[in-house]
Amino acid sequence: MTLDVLYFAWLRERIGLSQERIETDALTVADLVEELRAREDRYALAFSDLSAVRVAVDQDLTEFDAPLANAREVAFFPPMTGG
Amino acid sequence: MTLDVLYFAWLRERIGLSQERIETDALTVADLVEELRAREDRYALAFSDLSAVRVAVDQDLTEFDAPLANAREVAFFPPMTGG
Amino acid sequence: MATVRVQEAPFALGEEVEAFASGRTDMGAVVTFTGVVRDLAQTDLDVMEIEHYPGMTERAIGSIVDEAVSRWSLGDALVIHRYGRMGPGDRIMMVATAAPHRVDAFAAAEFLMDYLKSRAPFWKKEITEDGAGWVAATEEDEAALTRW
Amino acid sequence: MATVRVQEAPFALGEEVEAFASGRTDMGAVVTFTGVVRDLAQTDLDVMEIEHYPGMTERAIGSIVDEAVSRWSLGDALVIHRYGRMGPGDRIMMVATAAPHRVDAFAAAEFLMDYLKSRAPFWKKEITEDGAGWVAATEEDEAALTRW
Repeated sequence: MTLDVLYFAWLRERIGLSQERIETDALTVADLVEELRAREDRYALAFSDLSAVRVAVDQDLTEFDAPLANAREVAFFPPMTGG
Repeated sequence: MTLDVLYFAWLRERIGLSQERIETDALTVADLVEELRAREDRYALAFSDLSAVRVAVDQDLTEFDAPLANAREVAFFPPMTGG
Repeated sequence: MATVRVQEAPFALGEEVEAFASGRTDMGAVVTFTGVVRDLAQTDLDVMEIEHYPGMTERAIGSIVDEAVSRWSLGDALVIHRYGRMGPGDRIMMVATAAPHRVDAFAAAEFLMDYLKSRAPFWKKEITEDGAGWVAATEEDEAALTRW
Repeated sequence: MATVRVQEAPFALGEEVEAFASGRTDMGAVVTFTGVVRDLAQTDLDVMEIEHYPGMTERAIGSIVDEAVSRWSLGDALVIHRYGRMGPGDRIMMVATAAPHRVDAFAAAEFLMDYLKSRAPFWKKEITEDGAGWVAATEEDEAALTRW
């Protein structure tokens, strides 16, 4: 499966990327995070405390146990600070 | 004691006056209302249901048992509908 | 600090809001409320006439504003209230509050509105095709005061 | 019925409010909220930078507005939210609601603000003399959602 993975705010800064295309067999968001963590230190660092990270699948806010079946875009970011 | 007595909204319309100067020995607002009621039918009618009437003494909202000592201006009106 | 205006003339809502919100680098939140004359289909309102009690009106609104300033952390407050004749769609009044945080700006604006409704000496008369009638105060509006 | 605009350019607050409140003979109440960049004395803020998630932003705000429309009797709603670089005193965003009655207009505006704070994908970065830092979400803002 091909996924567009997006990073925002300090996750983007820590990983050094705003977007990348990934080939993965991850079944859930949590699986995908494990894959990313295993890649390089900068990913491991960015995802070291998941309580500070939020995730959206295809632009809908969701949880880390959400399935990735049919997903096209996964985004990781800190808690939002709009308004 | 000389008092300026003011009437607003439907009290003004029923009594047919917006303001009058009255010589009175009334000790409280309630006494003043009794005096006015005794004068003429239009006053009796305007003050027939005091639950629908509010009173201000010297431009401060108060109750019917409020004393009139040193008062200069008494105003009667229905519940307010500002905003 | 606060501004209170009781006037017969219309006010320019956009300009008032723009001016009120300008230059506030210490206030993160500005809330405004505007009251508009409604034309209810069933009544076919032609004219709204607002009577007030000159002198007491300014005094009563002043006290309400002072109370709001004492209860919430406000940078500024504005109240404009018209009297006289108005037509459907005309703006009757406006309130604006500026505060460091949104919770204070909202609470103060709602407090001002609840008190202006039932404690400022204005009386509304609706003049329709069928005649004229004084708007009755509602129990709802009176009850709204108990939450503060 | 509602309007959502996510833009980098400044917006003209006074003109927006004037236009939003115009021609509403069926809506008695208009409430607006404006968010302003604060310059706190202790930090000496130079620039506020707002990042967002294009696509999801419009979608998330749209859902929040739909939810407000389903909960309260609203005639209209407007949300404008900026992204990019801003300075102290600049307006970040605004919300406006129009309703027959003030209670609905206020509640819907507060609901929109609470959800925009924590559920719309914006992130604020403060750049001061001492460096740059991402604004942390507060527990207060998260807790504000539980009241709805």
